[in-house]
Amino acid sequence: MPKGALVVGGGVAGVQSALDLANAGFKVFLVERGPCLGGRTSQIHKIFTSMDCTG
Amino acid sequence: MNSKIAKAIRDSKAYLCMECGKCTGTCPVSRYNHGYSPRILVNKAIRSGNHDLLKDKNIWACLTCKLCDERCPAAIEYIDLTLTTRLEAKKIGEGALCSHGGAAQSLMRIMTTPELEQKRLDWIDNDLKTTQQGDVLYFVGCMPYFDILFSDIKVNTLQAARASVKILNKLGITPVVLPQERCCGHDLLWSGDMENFEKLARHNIEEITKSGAKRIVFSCPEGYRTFKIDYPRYFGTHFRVEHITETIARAISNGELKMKNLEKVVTFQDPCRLGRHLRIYDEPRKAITSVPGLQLNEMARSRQRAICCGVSAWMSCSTYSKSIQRARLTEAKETGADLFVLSCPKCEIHFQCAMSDEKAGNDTRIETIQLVTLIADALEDG
Amino acid sequence: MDVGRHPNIEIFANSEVVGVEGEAPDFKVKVRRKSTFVDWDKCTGCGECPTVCPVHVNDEFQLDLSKREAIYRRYPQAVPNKFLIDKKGSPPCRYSCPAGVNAQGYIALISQGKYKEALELERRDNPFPAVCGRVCTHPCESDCKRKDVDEPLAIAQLKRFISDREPQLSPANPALDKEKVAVVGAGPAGLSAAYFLAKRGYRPTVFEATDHPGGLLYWAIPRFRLPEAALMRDLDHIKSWGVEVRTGAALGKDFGIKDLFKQDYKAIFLGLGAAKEKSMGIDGEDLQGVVLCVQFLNKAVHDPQTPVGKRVAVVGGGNSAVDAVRTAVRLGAEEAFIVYRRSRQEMPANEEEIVEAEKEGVKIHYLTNPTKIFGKDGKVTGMECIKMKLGEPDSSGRRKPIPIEGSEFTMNIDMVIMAIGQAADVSFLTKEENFELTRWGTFAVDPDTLQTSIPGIFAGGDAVTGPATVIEAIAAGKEAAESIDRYIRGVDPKENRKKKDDRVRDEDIEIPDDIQIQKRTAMPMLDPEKAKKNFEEVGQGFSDEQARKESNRCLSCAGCSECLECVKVCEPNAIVHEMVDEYVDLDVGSIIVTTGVDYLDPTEASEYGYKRFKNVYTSFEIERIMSEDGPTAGKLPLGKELTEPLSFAFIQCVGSRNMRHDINYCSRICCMNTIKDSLVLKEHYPDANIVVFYIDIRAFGKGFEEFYNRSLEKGVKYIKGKPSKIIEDDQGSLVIHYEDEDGHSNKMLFDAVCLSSALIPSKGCKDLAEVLGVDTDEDGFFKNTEPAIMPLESTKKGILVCGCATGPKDITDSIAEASGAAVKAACFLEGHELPIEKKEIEQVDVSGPPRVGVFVCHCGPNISKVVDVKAVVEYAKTLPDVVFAEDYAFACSETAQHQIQERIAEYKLNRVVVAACTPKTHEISFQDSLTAVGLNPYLFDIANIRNQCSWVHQKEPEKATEKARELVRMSVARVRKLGPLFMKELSVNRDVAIIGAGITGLRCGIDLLQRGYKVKIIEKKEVSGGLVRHLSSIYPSFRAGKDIIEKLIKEFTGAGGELLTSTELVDVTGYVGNFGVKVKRDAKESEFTVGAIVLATGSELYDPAGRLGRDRFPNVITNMELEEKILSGGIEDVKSVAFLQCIGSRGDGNNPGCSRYCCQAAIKEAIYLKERGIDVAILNRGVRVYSKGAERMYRKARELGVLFLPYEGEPEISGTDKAQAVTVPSSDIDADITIPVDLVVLSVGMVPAADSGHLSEVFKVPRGPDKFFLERHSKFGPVETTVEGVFLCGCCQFPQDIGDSISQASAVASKVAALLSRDKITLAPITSTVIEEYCRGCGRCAEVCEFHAIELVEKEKGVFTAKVNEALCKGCGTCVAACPTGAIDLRHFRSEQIEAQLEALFG
Amino acid sequence: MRQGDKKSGDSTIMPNSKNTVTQQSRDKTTGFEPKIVAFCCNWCSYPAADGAGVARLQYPTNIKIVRVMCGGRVTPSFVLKAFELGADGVLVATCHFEDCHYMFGARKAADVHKITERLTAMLGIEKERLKLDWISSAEASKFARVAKEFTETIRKLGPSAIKKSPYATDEIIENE
Repeated sequence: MPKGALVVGGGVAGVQSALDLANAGFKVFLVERGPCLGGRTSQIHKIFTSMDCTG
Repeated sequence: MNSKIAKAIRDSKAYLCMECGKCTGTCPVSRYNHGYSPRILVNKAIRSGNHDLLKDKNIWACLTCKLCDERCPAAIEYIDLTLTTRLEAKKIGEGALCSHGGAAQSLMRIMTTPELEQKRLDWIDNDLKTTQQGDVLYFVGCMPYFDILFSDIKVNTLQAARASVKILNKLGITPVVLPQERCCGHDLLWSGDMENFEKLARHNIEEITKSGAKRIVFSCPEGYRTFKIDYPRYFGTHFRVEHITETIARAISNGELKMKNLEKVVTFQDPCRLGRHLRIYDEPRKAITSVPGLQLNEMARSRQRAICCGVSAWMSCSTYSKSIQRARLTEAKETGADLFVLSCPKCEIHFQCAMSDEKAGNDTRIETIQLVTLIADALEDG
Repeated sequence: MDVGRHPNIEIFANSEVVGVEGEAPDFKVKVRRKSTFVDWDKCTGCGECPTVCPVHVNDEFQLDLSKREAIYRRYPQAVPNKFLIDKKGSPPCRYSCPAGVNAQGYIALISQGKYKEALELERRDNPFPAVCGRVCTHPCESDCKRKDVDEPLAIAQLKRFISDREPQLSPANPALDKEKVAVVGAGPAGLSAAYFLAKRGYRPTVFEATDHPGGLLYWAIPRFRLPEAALMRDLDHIKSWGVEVRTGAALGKDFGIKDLFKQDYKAIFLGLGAAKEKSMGIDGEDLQGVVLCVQFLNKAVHDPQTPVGKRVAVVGGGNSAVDAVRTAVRLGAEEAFIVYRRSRQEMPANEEEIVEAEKEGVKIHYLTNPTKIFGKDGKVTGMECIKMKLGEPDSSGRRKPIPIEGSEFTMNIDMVIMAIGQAADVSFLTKEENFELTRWGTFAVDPDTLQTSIPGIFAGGDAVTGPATVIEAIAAGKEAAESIDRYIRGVDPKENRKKKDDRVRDEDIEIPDDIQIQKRTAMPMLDPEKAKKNFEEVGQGFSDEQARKESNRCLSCAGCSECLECVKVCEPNAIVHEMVDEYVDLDVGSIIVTTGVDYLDPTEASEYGYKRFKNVYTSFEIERIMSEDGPTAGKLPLGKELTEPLSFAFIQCVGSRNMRHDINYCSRICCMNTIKDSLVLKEHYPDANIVVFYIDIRAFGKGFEEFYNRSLEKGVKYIKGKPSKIIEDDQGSLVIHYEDEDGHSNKMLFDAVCLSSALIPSKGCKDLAEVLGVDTDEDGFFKNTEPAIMPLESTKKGILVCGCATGPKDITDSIAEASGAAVKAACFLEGHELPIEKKEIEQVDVSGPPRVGVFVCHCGPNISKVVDVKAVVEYAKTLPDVVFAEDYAFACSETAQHQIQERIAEYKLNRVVVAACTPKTHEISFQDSLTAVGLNPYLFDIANIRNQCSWVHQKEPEKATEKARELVRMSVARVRKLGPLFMKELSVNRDVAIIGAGITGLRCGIDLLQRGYKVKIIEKKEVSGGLVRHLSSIYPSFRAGKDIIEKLIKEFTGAGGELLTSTELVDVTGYVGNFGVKVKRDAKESEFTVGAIVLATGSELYDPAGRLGRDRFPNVITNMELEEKILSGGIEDVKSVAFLQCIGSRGDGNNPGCSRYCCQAAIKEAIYLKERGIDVAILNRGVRVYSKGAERMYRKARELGVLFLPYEGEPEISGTDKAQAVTVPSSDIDADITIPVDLVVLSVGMVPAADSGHLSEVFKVPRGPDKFFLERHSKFGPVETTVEGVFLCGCCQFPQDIGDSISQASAVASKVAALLSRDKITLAPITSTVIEEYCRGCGRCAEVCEFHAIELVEKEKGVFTAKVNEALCKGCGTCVAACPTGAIDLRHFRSEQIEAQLEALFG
Repeated sequence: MRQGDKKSGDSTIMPNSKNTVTQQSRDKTTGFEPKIVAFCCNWCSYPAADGAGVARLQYPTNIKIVRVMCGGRVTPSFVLKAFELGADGVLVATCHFEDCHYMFGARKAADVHKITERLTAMLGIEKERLKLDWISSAEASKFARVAKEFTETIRKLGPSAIKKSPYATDEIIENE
């Protein structure tokens, strides 16, 4: 099994680095303490300056 | 053989076709669209007249500009055959690629609705006098809608309408303008939609009779041809109809219109429907030449040899239409005219569209004006 | 969040890293996957389980402001979209019950009115609900957490309630096929053992010496406490499980142990109980009238006329004593009393039984012990007793009674009942078998397995423990059954035997602050006067409402009560309550830490009354409250109607920049967050007056200053000054005390206040750091090697840190850092790319008329509960070209997808319609299963009959079904017009061109070289290094700019990078993967192709020419010139320096934004000058130091005595030939301040580079209103541009400091690596396409296309045709709307396809 | 917010919602059920409609959604086609200007919409029958509200005048 990368933390930063590594063709293990991904950002309703949603 | 097609072949005398190919030679579309040949279509009609004719995409490419009929040694009524073929093809679900997503066709089909409360009279400025009852009716046509649909290429066809009413008022006529006038149905007929054409006709006939009008004046040649030929042919109702240029010509001959001096060189585009369909060539010219100082330089190909403005019935607008338009505009420019006089809203829209492309060179750009507007502006006030 | 579907990413939710060994690039990581109690492979996220879950707990997602069920999904769009249960351990009631009866479970079910299920659950652990409901000593109640609130729950009485209410037997179907087991003694222990053996399929036979089963329950406990009918209900239930009871069969008398084994009973359980009664051994015990308690009760139970004395004394304090005395009263004793040698607390009897007895007139003599009994002619007449006092507690923990000398007294009585306990008497067995006995004469057994000294023989109940409670006996029976089962199966009796989960920790038990006091519901009892006349049952039991009311008092201590209702309702039966944690070992090349932040709980800042006052919130709570899907759906829970406009205050820096909380940093995002919240509040409450109390408004990012101005325009007031305290006045509004701008102490009234609390390292950061072996910095965040130069590397090679783990930052910066970390992590994974398997699949022939298959989904109940799915399937069959239709429970499940694939082959389908959920969730998975069988994935459409039909029309099932039919009709109409589409592939050139050789360009180049890509840097200047080259030092390491640049250049060229200096960019052609770049170097043009382009052109500094005496005074210099002066050592003769901040930024000059770097740079320079004895004053409009370590540097500057003077307006510099003084209107005191200076430094802002306009044309990359390059999306695409394949980083995007630029450089490297890693770029086929014949070449489509994807090609002279570059086309379709002739159309969304849907809908 | 009825059969607490038809759905006066088409853009208003589903926000069944990639794709011909075929109301729902996935799609939709509005007004179609609205993917509640209000507006307006014309279309015999 080829070696992968470990990402600890499934917030917006964790998801982004996992995606970048996966798109570069590597195996990624994404470990998140909570029941799902999103971290703090999923609890945020509007984001400053662009005020769009975090969907 | 489809019975309708068989009858059309007989009526249009298509069986006389000698396959000389003169029609294909003169056809403005074939000149650019080498896949389109009226002769082959006539052969197909004569030989089989069944499915593969109706399914042939080319039947929708014809501009029905009647140039082929004009030149056909066997005097075949080719465009009547085309009309019937399209009517039959529509029944089995065939159709043309309508331009503008079929918005125009949708507009016209919506107008078949009985209780329709259109708000289409806003263009009548207060210095124009119109009425709801009277014996002379001015048929506006779809110009109010066209001006909205084509607002992006700065088209103002309604100017012709205002000019027409101004001229009629000048002649002491207060024309009836129907508030709930429907589209004459020309485009739906020529795209094979008999069902909706009939509905529009019925509504118009009912409205016009209700208004008590005896004589109908048109500024749009397509409406004029439809009322003059198609309504009587299919619905048997006869109104006295005339084109505004005929009214003007008559008024000039009995001295009712005085014109101001206008130092301009112009050339004239004969609309296919006015010219070849209805043989009206001289009246517009009479009107133009009646304006002092106006010099009319005829294009090489004018009167019955005039070339169509490239699209008919909002169908099959293509690269070939563009080439036809570019050629025609260049030809108009070459006459040295500073004004290109048109006498049909469709011509104005198609030519304006061709000229609005940023790639269109200046050799194809010329200022256009509707004939009636030219005359109305030239009228001596008072 | 498409990370959920990415094949290369394996998600471990609900898990944590517990061990890391090894060094980069091979780490061994151990991950603990906490059990979710739901099998996520089966769970489809249908959401049916929470609807039946009776337990409500605090919802952390809503910050405990609202409740959620015990089984939950964090939020509807969660990825992975699965349900789970948090279990906090065993609730106190269950933990303290010897038999582990799940009290919280059945109480929760009672609260839902599900009595039958409650009884079933109870019987899972205790076959005697009727008995225990009445006589159990209920240790659970004494441990019930509700006792800390008001009173414990009536758990036993609730148990009795369900057993009374559900009289009928639950029909057990005993398929007993296993070995025979003998049980001796039909007491609670024996019967319980038999019951649990029968449930396991064994064939138990119970041998009872007496002629009725039940043991003491039948023979000793009086009927007024335990009516026979109730006992019989439990016994009949046990028998219904196939337990055979033989009465009148006494062990040792009628049969022996050996006989049992001979009759091939494989194991024996001895539940002999402890019937032998003890006597006191005092004189006169043998007189007539002295009886033993059990014998007395036994007789009374059967004969209500049993003779009893007039004055009866009962000796003893246990339940039997109280039973005996109350029986005596009922038998007619005029006076009956208890003699007990200890005091009331030590009495083992149930408290409520003692109270009942006293109500029935029984008196109790405490601390009294009989010494002698007198009699006359053989009958009892009196008894001498002695007073006792209590000494130290004896071995049983109860205080030892000591007689008081000389306190004897006599009482005349005519009957004595001895109730001083029983003892086990198993002597008769020891002759036959050598049982090992304890010193109390009971069986010696292994405490865990209850195995006696003889293999195959087990014992439990009073015979082992001596006289104990009923529940302990039942528990023993249960354990024994488990051991017997293991013994017979030959399994090791002790190995992973399910022990009780450990007790819920007290702090985990949620007691709401506003809980109402609600005393325990009293069970109706017979009136004592009437009760003592007969043996009718005293307690009447609860009514339905009483039971429901009482059950609602339960605090659900453990959260999930394992009531198993969810199991019943889960169709794919994914819920596994017995699931345990799992450990997984992974070997990884590198680790990225992105653990994020938590919010400081501002309760410590007690002066603001958080939690004390109702309307004081933290900024994160406001975030949740103001959101539509928040606890209060976007409305402030003020608890009072707003008569006049809302008044709302924000207090900034609560905890941040505060030594007392040792938070020595700025939390960086609260200012912007407050500004955003003020705008959101204005939206919800347009006329609200909002005040923000701040120290410095730090709006330093791109577009932040304009955002701040927007808030000012909306009328939000900003007061500089931090409030001292908040008090709540009597109407409940909050009074804020603060010092206003002109120095007076002032107070203002508000309806609500929001505290912008600091961001602190997330919990568990410390131990994770230990596990990983990396250091954390003084603030507790993960330490990076060098904040400015190497922000992403931790202190250990191979471990990267990014996002808020290294310090608070906003989403844009976190994402940029995340991408940067990804590329650095990738360097450790060289050679470990995953192979992309390619297998050829034979394509289905899709020519010919359409053959449509329609598959309608139930989605469990989600669709079928409202829409009549069968009717929709039948209707689908009638639609034109539909050749097959069928429905599935879960169309997205593996099984269903296989069936669909088979149907495609079977019916030769060439079009598929699935009527189910939203295409957003499963469109891709369905398309993949189509591709797998060779059917083009674009001949497919989803009719959204769940999210847009069944879920939103639940009250109108018929109309919803009608709508579902219409939606299917529309989909079929569309799918018939769809044509096959094919992925286009573009070859990729793997070189990269970087424009600009500043520190950003170099860093990005190095990262890309390390990832194995060839890099060319194009720099127009002769010398590379940009602005950084001229910096004397870079904080916080204070290394000179030049050395850093030189090092980077060496590293770049060393790794094979090409640095083309004084090269000018001429033109760029082509598209992603194939850019043609034309450059000119000293008049020689050359061209090369690259796959991607990176813009790192940096920015220029504002030139304050002609302003502030620049032209008049030589000693008015810019901060750049100061750096050069410091490098060349030209500052000797300077005594005092004044810095002027924000020159050419924040509206000054034409740069609206804040230039972000100048405050920190000025402070660094100020420290440098101050340390050389030069006085420094910094005239500022708010100090905006935000990055890591900057706040500490700011504090150091103040310590050294640097002056920070706020100013407004235009400062005025005066002097003769040299600038000698700076006068500036000060905003604090309304006079002007003049400072003598002999050097003035203007901190100039960053402005867009002059040639950025030209570059914007060349690359067609748009520029924002501030003329800097515009990124694709501020949050989710900060380093990309709208032009595919062109990236940007550094100051050319917006002014930023070196640390941010470096992170962005690495982020770009990561994006480029991701783009170029694949040898082919696949293009989404949904793009526009032109029918050349109909194109008039009018150019309107090209004009309208934002992505420059269409250009006009001159086919012949003057004849133009539009041509779509499918690499750039994003598939929006606006060109189709602009085309007059219909020549251009958007694949998959063609006009005819949309019109077909309209005709289907209305036609 | 969850009114899901009881799944387990035997409890008598909640009647099974299948057989209770609320009064709100059948309009008391004319029993007229408007037919409305909504053009929703794939990135903003379509997910908002999905969000309304996830949050179980109820709205009338009269709205049927046609998915387009971008609001700018909706041309006057689509709207006219819908009215021609008998639609009583047409809703075009695009993104807010700053949310648009294609940067400027929403602005183009607004420009094209002006032309459509003038055409339908001239045709005599009541102005309220055609609505352009801006709904971001997070505004599920706004989508449900707009759906409800728009349906009510159309219900009050009554059926669209544009219906098949009464003239029978028997065979037309040409007379010369």
